[in-house]
Amino acid sequence: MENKPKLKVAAYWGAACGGCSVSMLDVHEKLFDILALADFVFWPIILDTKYHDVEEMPDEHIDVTLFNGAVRNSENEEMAKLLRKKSKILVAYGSCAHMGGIPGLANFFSKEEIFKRVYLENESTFNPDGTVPQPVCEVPEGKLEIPVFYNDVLTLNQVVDVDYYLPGCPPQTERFLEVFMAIATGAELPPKGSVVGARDKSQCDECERKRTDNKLVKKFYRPWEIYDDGESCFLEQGVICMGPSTRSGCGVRCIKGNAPCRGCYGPPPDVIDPGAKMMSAIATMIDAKESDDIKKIIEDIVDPTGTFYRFSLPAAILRKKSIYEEKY
Amino acid sequence: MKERIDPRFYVGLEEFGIKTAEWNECFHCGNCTAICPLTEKGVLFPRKEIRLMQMGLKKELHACTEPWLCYYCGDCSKTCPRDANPAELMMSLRRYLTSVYDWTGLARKIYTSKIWEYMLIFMLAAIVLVLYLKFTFYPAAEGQWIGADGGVLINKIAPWHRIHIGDWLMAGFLAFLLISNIFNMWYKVILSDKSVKIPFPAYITQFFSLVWNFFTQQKFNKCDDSKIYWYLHLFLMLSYVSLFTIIVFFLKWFQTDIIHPFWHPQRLIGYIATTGLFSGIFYFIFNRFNKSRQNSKYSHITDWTFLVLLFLTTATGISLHIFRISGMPVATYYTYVIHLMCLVPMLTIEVPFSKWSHLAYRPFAVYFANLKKSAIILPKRDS
Amino acid sequence: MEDKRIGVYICWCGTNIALMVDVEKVTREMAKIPDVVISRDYKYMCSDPGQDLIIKDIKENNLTRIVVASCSPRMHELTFRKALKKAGLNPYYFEMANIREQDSWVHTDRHEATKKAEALILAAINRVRYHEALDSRKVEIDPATLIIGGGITGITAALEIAGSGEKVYLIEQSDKLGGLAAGLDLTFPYLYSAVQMLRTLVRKVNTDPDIKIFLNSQVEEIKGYIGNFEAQISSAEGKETKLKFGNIIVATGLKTFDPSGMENYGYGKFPDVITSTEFEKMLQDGLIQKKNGTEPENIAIIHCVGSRNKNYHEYCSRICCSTALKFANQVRSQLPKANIFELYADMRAFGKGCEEFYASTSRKNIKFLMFDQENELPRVMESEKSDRCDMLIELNEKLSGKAVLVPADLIILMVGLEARQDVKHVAHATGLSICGNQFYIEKHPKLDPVATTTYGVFIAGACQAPKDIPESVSQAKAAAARILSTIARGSVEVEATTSCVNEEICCGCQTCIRICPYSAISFLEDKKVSFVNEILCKGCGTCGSGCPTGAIKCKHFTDVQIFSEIEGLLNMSYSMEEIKEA
Amino acid sequence: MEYKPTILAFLCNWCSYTGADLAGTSRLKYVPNVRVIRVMCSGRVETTFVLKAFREGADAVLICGCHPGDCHYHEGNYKCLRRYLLLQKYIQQMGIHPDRLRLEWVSASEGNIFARLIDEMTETVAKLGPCEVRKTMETIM
Repeated sequence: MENKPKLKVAAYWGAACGGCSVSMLDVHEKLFDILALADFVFWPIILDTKYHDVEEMPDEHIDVTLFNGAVRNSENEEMAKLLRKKSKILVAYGSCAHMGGIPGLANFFSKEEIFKRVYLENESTFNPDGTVPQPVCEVPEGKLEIPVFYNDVLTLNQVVDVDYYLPGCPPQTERFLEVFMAIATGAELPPKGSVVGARDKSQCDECERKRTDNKLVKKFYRPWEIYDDGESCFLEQGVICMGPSTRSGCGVRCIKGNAPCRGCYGPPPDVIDPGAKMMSAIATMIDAKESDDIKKIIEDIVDPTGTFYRFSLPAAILRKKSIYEEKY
Repeated sequence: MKERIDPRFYVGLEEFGIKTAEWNECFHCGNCTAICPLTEKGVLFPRKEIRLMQMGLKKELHACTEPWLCYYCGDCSKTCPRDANPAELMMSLRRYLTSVYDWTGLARKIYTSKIWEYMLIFMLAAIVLVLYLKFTFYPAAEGQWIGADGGVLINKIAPWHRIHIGDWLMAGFLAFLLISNIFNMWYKVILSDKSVKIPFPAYITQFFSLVWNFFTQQKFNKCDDSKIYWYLHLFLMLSYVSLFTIIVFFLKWFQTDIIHPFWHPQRLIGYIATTGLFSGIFYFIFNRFNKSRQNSKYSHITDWTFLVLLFLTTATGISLHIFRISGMPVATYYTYVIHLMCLVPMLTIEVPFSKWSHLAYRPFAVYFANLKKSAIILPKRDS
Repeated sequence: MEDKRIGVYICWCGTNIALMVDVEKVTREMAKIPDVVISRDYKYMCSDPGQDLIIKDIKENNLTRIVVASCSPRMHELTFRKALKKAGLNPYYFEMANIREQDSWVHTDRHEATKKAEALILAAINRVRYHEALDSRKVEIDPATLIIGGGITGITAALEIAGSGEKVYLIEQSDKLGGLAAGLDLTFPYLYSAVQMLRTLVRKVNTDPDIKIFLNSQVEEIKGYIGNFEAQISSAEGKETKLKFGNIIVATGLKTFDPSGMENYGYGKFPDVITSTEFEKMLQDGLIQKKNGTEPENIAIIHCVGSRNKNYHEYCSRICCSTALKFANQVRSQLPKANIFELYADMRAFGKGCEEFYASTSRKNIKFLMFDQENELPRVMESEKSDRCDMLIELNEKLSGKAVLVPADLIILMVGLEARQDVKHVAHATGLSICGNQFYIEKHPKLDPVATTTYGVFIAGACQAPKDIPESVSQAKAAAARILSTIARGSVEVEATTSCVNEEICCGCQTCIRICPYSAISFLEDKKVSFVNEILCKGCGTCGSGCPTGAIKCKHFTDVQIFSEIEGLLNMSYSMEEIKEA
Repeated sequence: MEYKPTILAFLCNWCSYTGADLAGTSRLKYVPNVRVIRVMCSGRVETTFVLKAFREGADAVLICGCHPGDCHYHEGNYKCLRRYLLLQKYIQQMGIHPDRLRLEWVSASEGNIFARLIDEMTETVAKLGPCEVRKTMETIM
């Protein structure tokens, strides 16, 4: 046991909020168990290792890399590629790396639109000369380079080959631990490409709310529009809940907190596009036959994309808004 | 005003040769119209007439000129898939229309009853006989009846001016009837047809067609397969017309005591005309007997009467001539009266009331048809 | 997964396909597609030699998937599945590309049509890769039969089936058997008495122990599937009966058209304008007379009332012309002096003895007057005293082109046939489809006229389209024969393309349960998952697209199968785009 | 060469597919731009299929089912209608022109209607020009 070499672990974040890192740090005292089994060779938010240190590592030097966050700019991509090269196992950690996550909703807009909004139109920004970031700019001191901001938000597996996906926004610390321990203790690993730290069955399986087969909806509500009775199925109350097409594993946290599931844990196996699946299902629940009545009911689904693709837009079949938007 | 359908219209028309069993079979495939060499835009017979018969549209039928434009080549009857025999219907319609035009009503009587026809013939013959006996002289033994050239002095027996008076009376009578009937025809064909309005000038411009068709009957020519029929018909017609005019207007020149040399026009014309008549008559009789031609398959009684009378007239006419030049006064005397007893009924019955009238109605029909064509067609349906 | 060895067979269908699609070229192209082992073209794939060709290839080159590009799968899918079965291959390892009905017959540009054929076939190849072996299930047949409609068709069918000792339930909505035929006096063209004919039949039905008759009753709803139907019959007195049976014959017939809507005929306005049905009644009572009891002098019979007219029904009701001729005959023999007019649009005296009937009738001084459906229809008007008749009919006579007046004292409207009001109800209860004219759709207009697309449900008689008595009777007997044969066999095979639930995935959200129109899906409380009763399932697949977890699989129409089809169709069309750009 | 759009059509087996076959058997002519996928019921047509079709480069997607009330499976077509209306809202959000997705009722007897529908739809889509979804998805930067 003693002479067994420690696991070399790296963690990195791309376009992320930091929640994932926090979810890892939430292990609390379990940290000791981890450190007993593993050395962190690269983890920018807690270690002062530099990119070039990674570059200098031999290929496949790292045993496991936990990559969280989506790929948004050249730096993210570069690092993803680098870490892929240097690691035996690359895990897409959290919704952003898995399906694009919240940042993925930026795929609604082109780079130009985003810059315009953020640097020029933003009410709290004072930018009289209308400066926008340039990849390269000359300053008296010399040439400054910053990463190139891409037009799209990409999932990790859209730029590099990914071994496992650990879904969640953020992944539940327990799930992280389970997975980590499994890898560390050299337990038998599932086939490459599988989702770990989540169950095949979706939320409802764990959900304790009362369900009937009566899923006919006359009006859709957004969570704050109704008094949730706290016990009957959200869908049956007319609140869109992504639970049915979202893996369980989080311990139905949101629902337990009386908020409908938003789908951060991603689709069950065989579902290519959870948003579409859910749309399909929700539509069949509409309790009307005349187009106009149906339209009226649908009006209450204010933002279909935001609702059904909150965490998965970049991974969806239509992973972004058509850049050649059609006027009508 | 829309005409009302009369399902009983056909009743009593059988006598004219209108065979219901035949035309009723027609289901309007239109073969007859297609095959007819005379069909042209606006003149779509015989299907039209059949339909009018079937529907019993009397007025419409009376306004038809088509029957007169048909010369009975019989192609329609040959091609008819239902044996509706359109050609014969057209023939019968001509008889019917003749009776329609005739205001005296005699024509209908003559066509529909033999008794009437023969009665009239004999009555007229009788009148002629009486008048003849009264105004002519029997060549008795005493007195000179033979001329220097050995010919009978015919004007001593039946003086030409006396005969002439008879001629004129008859001719006048015929002319009056015929013309009044033609007016009647005009009324029925042109006036009562509200759908057309004839501009007056047309009457003049179209007049030529009347004359032209009277003499040439070129339409007739168009439809016959064997030319011979048309030639003979024309020959007969011309001979008849020439003799008629000579007798009615130039009897003095025609009925002479001296015998002219053979080449003298008086004799020559006589002979040619006689040949014309004979050849025609024999040809027609022959046809009606062996029914080889479509148009002679079915013979109405009046067709025969006409031919027989015409034959007798011609025969007596020529024999009268022979007896005269060979100087046989008594024979001449009797032949002459028989000749008149055939001629007068023949003309009086046939010309205004019966078959012979077609010599007037046909060209007039063409005339009227042309008028209608030249007329502005007003909207057919009155709404 | 076993390796896919695909055989592609492209049919010429004589010249039907080959004329517009370059079959040889397509065959060559398809041979290049990966996994395609054999690509052949043949004059008539559906012919026996054509099928043998496939069977031979399967055996010799152990093909595992077959694609046939020919006519519509609705035409021959079963034929070829049988062939696969013969060859010992699962019949569902087969896919068909419709390059006739939806390609060669509808396009005029050979290049385009060929390209389309390629796309369709490629899609089929893509799809067939993902096909799974399915086994069609056998179901036992309940020997009883339900017959809806107690008209001459229903009666005949009932007698036929009961004749061979099987049970029959005969449902009639009205209070007596006989249907429309019961309203007839004589029948064309031989003028037999319909009344007598029916009386004997009805007596037989009433006395037959195997036939249970429900009068004043109708079918509420039918549950189940071929061999095992179950229905709720409710009578006028509100009596409810539950019946179990294995097959259904729908013989609901048609009803006569109501001319009140056609103001030009003044039905309802003039007392002596009556429908053919009313006139039949008059004839049954044996006296032709006007409302005021006097004898009509002019009788007009107007054809095609509500038939063959864009504003009413475009189809021909088929029985009216001959019936009208029959009327003319009957009137003529009762009133020798009467004027009889037949106002017709087209004389359609088809069928044995009918043309002769028309000919003989036309010789009885009956006036046949033609009107034009496109132009104004005949119009019935009041008449003047001077007209010496009660009414006048204004008519644009087509054959003469003249506008004329027809005198009339009694006018008979030959009303056409049209669907009954409850046609939709019955269609829903029995799962039949209705065509534009509201007639039930048969399985195949020529090759299978009494079967329908719903197993175990047959249609016979006028409910399929207007028919005269002989036609209805022969259909009744045909349907009966079909049913007797299945009863004799004792069981039938039914489609295997149903839905099923993957219990590993199903989360028990129960969304699917209400979606199923046949309540084939139930919720297993113990396992907390949904369950599909594949016997009840008719395989529409709506549950599959309603399932948010992807747990429900619609056999033979799985997501991946359809995805691969989409890719096939579009990638081909994309390469076409590139061809154009080049 | 003028632009020819590609229309992907999902037809229900009982009404619309039969109708399309009828167009064939009655030898009606229409433009060859349509590619047909047969499903048993329009109710089977899932949002995923439609999106996939656009993703794979369809210029337009047509869904045909039995007329309301005539569905062979009672109500599948209503379910389809609901999905279609929700989809319309979604694809518009994703920058796809609403005319590129259509739901039409075509009965088994409406071969002529089907033929006319294809011609007319091809015309409207051709006016819109090629659908750029596929290209959009393929370009990263």
